[in-house]
Amino acid sequence: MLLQVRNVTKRFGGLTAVDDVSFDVPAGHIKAIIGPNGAGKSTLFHLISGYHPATRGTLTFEGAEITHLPMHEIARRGIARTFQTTSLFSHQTVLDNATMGYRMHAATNVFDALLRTPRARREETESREAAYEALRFAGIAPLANRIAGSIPQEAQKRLAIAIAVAAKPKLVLLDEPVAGVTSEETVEHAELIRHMANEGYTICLVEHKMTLVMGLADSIVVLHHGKKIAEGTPAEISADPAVIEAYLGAATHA
Amino acid sequence: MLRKVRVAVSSAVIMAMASTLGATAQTPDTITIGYTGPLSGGAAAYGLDVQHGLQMAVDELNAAGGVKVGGKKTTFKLVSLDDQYRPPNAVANAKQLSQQNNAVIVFCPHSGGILAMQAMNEKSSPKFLIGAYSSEPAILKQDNHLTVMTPPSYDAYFKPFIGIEMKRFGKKLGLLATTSAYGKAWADGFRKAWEAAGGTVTGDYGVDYNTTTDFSGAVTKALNDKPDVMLVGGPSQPTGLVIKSARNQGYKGGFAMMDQAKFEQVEDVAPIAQLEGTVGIIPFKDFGPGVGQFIPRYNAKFGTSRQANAEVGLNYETMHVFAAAIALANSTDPAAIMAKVERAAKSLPGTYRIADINGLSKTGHLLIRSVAAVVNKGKFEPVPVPFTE
Amino acid sequence: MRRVLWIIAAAVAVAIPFLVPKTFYLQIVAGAYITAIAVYGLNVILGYTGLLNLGHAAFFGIGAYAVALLETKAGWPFWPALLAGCAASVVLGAMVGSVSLRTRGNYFAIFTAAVGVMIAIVFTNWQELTGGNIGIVNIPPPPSIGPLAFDGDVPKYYLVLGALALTILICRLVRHSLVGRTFVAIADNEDLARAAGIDVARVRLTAFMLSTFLAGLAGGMFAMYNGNLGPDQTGLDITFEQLLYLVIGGIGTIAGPLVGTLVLVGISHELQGMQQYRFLIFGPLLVLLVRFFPLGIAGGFSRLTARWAAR
Amino acid sequence: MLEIKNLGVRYGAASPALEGVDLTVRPGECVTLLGANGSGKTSLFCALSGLIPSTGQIRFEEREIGRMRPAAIVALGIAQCPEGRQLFPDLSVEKNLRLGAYVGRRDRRGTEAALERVCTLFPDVRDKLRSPAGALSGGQQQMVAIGRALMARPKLLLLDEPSLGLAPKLVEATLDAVAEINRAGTMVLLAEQNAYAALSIAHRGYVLANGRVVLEGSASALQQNELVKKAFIGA
Amino acid sequence: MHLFFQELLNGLVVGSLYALVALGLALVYGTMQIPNFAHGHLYMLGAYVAFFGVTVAHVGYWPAMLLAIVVLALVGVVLERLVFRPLRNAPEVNTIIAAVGVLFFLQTLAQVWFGGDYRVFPTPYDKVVHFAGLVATQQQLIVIAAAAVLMVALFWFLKRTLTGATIEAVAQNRAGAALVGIDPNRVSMMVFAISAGLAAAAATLIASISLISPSMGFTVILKAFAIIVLGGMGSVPGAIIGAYILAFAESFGGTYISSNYQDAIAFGVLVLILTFKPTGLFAKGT
Repeated sequence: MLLQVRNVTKRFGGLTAVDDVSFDVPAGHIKAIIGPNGAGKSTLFHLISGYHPATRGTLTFEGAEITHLPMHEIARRGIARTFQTTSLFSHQTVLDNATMGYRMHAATNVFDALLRTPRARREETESREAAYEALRFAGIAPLANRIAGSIPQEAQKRLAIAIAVAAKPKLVLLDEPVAGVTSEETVEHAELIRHMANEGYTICLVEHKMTLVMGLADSIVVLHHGKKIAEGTPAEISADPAVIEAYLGAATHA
Repeated sequence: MLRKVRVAVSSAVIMAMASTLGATAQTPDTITIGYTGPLSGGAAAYGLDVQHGLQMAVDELNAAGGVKVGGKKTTFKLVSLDDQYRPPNAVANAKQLSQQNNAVIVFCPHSGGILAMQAMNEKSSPKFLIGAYSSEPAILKQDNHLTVMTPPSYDAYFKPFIGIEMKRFGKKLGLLATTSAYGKAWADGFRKAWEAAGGTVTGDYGVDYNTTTDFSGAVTKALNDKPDVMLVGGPSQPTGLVIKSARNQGYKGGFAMMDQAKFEQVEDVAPIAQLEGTVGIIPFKDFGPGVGQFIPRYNAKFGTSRQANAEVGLNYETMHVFAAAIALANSTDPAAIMAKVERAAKSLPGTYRIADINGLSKTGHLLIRSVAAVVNKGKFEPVPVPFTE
Repeated sequence: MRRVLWIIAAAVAVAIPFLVPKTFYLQIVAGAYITAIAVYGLNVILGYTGLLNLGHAAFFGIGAYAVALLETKAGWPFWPALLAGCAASVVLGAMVGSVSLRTRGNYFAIFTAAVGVMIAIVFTNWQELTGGNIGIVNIPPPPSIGPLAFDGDVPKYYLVLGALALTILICRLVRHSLVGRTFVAIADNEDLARAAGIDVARVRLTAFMLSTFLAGLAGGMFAMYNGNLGPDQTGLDITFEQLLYLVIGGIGTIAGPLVGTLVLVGISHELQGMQQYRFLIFGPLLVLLVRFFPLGIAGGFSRLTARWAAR
Repeated sequence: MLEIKNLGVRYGAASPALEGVDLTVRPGECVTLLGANGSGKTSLFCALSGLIPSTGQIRFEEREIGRMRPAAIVALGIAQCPEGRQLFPDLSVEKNLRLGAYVGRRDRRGTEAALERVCTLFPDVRDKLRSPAGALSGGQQQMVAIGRALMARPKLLLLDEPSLGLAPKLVEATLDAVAEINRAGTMVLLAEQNAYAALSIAHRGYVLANGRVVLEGSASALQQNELVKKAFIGA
Repeated sequence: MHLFFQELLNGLVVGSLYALVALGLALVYGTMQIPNFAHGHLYMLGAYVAFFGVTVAHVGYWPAMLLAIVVLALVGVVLERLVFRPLRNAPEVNTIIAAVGVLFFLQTLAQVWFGGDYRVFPTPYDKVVHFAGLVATQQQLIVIAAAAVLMVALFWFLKRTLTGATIEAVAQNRAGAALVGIDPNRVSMMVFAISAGLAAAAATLIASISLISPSMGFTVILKAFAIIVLGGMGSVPGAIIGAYILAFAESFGGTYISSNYQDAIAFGVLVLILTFKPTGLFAKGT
């Protein structure tokens, strides 16, 4: 099992955003986490990636506990993530963005930079190649020299994925990868995510667009008010009465 | 491409700066007197006083037709540069004044700048005379033969001050001077002299007069040890506040006041009644023979909004000494002028004698007779201060 | 093309002692170079990582006092003293940085301002060591290396120019390296940098130490060049002045610190008679710049030239 | 009556958040706005309240309000209970409510009456008047937020996802309260994810997707619509 | 023991001054997150306005204070409108840089207009009062009392009036405030007016026991920052408590430790606090 989430709880003041959630993500899997707004999906991602510390529970990645590690350490273990509102180094070039994704694999320090050591030169080349590879993977290599903040919204979303891919992670957390994207583009994005899975990345995604989720996910976890209310294949989930009620409300007329 | 513009800009600036070089060539019939001092920033008032004194002397000399050098009537020109009280700026200014304006003498009214200028003047050329307005003894110890220091060394005051205060009020001294370098040096010297005269010191309660808002705290602490005499001093007005605060808190003893504080300004804050028993340098109007005529001339030129004081007067006097020395030397060579300063000082006409001068010490100190005063029954009584060296 | 223009600028700088017969002018330019080195240091922390270190001048002071004291009191020659001065500044930078970098934004600025003022108070009050307000005078020049003597305005000018060139080289190399790109990336988006496995605290500390290194270098050169030193070079107002040069020259650019310093020192010198009044212009200018022209001269020109190039 | 024609909103260079939106709320109506996250509901509300600039026409009671400042729009009678509540957490509940009546502050008696009405509508709020708003539970804060909007005595009430983060029982209670407010004569524009619950109290509804209106109709028609079903549960 | 109480009284005077200056800084920071480095210079300007009110216009002490408050309130409004409002959405650092620009300008303006001399502010309340073995001048007692009155008045305004509540509303949630019909820009101007007015009042009060000079702002501003960090950036009661704590620390530190490093105490306290609590004391959790 690549990632194990066990009894994870997060409280902010009086509010319990994530309440005793457990699930597993096997290697090579696409796992979707769905639920209405405010259900705690993004918070769950924040816990896995170390952005927030969990109040209770444990997170295990490749058999090692990562619950209390700082965010950058978790990333170094092989968990990459994107953010809900597309988060980029928006004043840097697209290429530099992707380079930063690979940055943790390079050990270059100030002295290497000043003395132009062989290591600095080698890593410079490596980073550049890794970055280009990630950009090609995401289909935005032609934009490499543009400033990230100035490229189209859809390309920015691809760049966010490219940064994650450049980190050469084992697990990628995608937080609403297609929010605010038109339906045609959504289809293309679904292909990109599928491509990632085919390349061997394990994926965990939070998404609202059901068409995308149902088409992609191997299995789905449904959160509601911070609690896991269902888990299963897309077919199982769409037939689950608890899920339908959570989404459509108590007055189910349909 | 973008670098091109950047570089173009920087080189344009360099060129612009370079082009100013040739702009001012010296006209042979004027002698430039340089001045670098604080003309902006917190000490600007002080710097302007010095400048006014020099300007007044220069204008008077020119009005009288200047001096004769090499058989030719020569006038003076004062060029002032701001150094914001910073020694490195003073050195840069001195270099500029000497190299660009061909200044023969450069005046500077702060010890840091003077010491730095002395070091620089040893090495660079052309050489110039330094008109040092500071009572820092270290200036005289540099063995620099082109420095003329004007104000009396502060240690000259120790003996007369201690004599008066110890006799009148008692042997216990509290130190409440400002914590500037000058203030600390003063307090240290005074403490040693006091102890040598058989007194005791209750403690050091010094605070920074420039940044302290309310002196009550420091005064309370000092008074708690019941001193008979307190050493106070720093800028005049804060010194007044310290005295006033001590009197308000019931202090009946005496004050020895550092020479940085001037009675006429201290009086703006602390009325004469509160100054009873205070010894300090005499108010400017009683300085010496020339003051009586000087003050009306000064007021006519610069107005009455700023009173003439020791800074104005002594720099005025020093400038006249230098002018006379130039005439005697019949040259603008700094060493030649320096050789005549002593004679010039001794023969200075009474109208220019703000304070009495008795010549020049070997170390370059003008032997100006400073006069102290003690407030006795609401009146300033002169106290003679011996010449130092 | 760019390289050619830098070479031209360097050639002009090298030629200045031959173009100008009087050394006071060299002193002004060299003074500007020294300030520019410190401003480059400020640029590393503010321009690259977006943190305003208001105690910057205090680190300049650490470097300067270390050199001055080691030379005058311990009898060290200049070169080891300079190395020690830079090291002292970096070590103190590491100490202050490891604590202050836990704060952000305004807190960081206020924290560093307080540290800076405290250091300046120590310089002023520890008279036995620092000479108080008078400071330290008669700091000896660097010893000769073979026939090369450094006791004179022209050789000293070249030393300072060398230090400036080294500084610009350091900034260029670092800025374009992976390290420098990480600095700006963190300033741009801290959370994403963390998510990419970057140890943000460590990288920030690196930038802070590099910044204080340059401040220390500038301080050491200052002590050497002027031969005297006082606490008034280390106060908050000096940091403010350096900030002014940086903002006008262009925050975050390679040419900005030099251009801003030269332009303002040049203007200040040309306006000698207006010394008192110049901040009546510079103050509002600063406000207008951050509002309308936050990239300063260098940034503004690079934007303009980019527009020309796009045509 | 609120009439929106060809409304557009754009943040920077990105693709528009809203484009060509037409929408009306007639007197006495409760209209619901459905759509997934990021479909443009909140942008629409912000544009209506004047918090963000927009293109096109927004007319309220025959007046163009598209360029007005937020304060002027509130004064005209459009109050919003925004997403995320936007309460003043350290101020007491009472002060939060009284600030809701800021535009009508000269009418003291009206303010007192409005306060009384809010307390009657939400009895829980009356017990908490002295507590800081931030110390209340999510449901109670939602009540305060709606109450604060009502304090302005609006003619049109904008509610942006009032059920967000509330327990199912509270969702029902909240929507019941909205229905009651609407029955008392206030026009309501309600954004909801909880589609069926919202449609059960609304007269009409619009469905937004990617910043455009993709569907509109009566509440009952929308309840039966397959597209709505699909959009929300992907079935 | 007498020493202790006398120093307590002295600390109270200085604390009252610090409190009034820090309050204005805290109010502006709390409402708009602007660290106004020029605040000390507004205080300095206020002292000069009052000084000229008394010595040139001969309007008397209290009217001069009122004049200073009004003039500085206007200056505050102008600053908000011309300098700080346009930078609302700019990076925090830009706001500091702009404040430094204002500081440069005001400092130079004062020097050029008023000269660098110390000015002595005439006070009508120069008598010495003795009670319980303690000594104070009337003016010192007035500083303590007037500061207390002003603080109570400000508290009453913030807590008991609807207009005051709008300030807290804007501080806590600017968007929420706009949604209830409050104009946040007008509130910002009002806050700057109050902040500068308080500084002017503080300056007039203290000027008559101290001296006036163009550099008086510089010495007080960093202490004021130390105070508001101590009190939790932007908290009004925190600023008041912080001011008295710092004043007593200085007063007793100067008395029982060393007066030479008295000025360093404030900054030492500030550095210590931020070392152990990087977001300041009493900071709200995020």
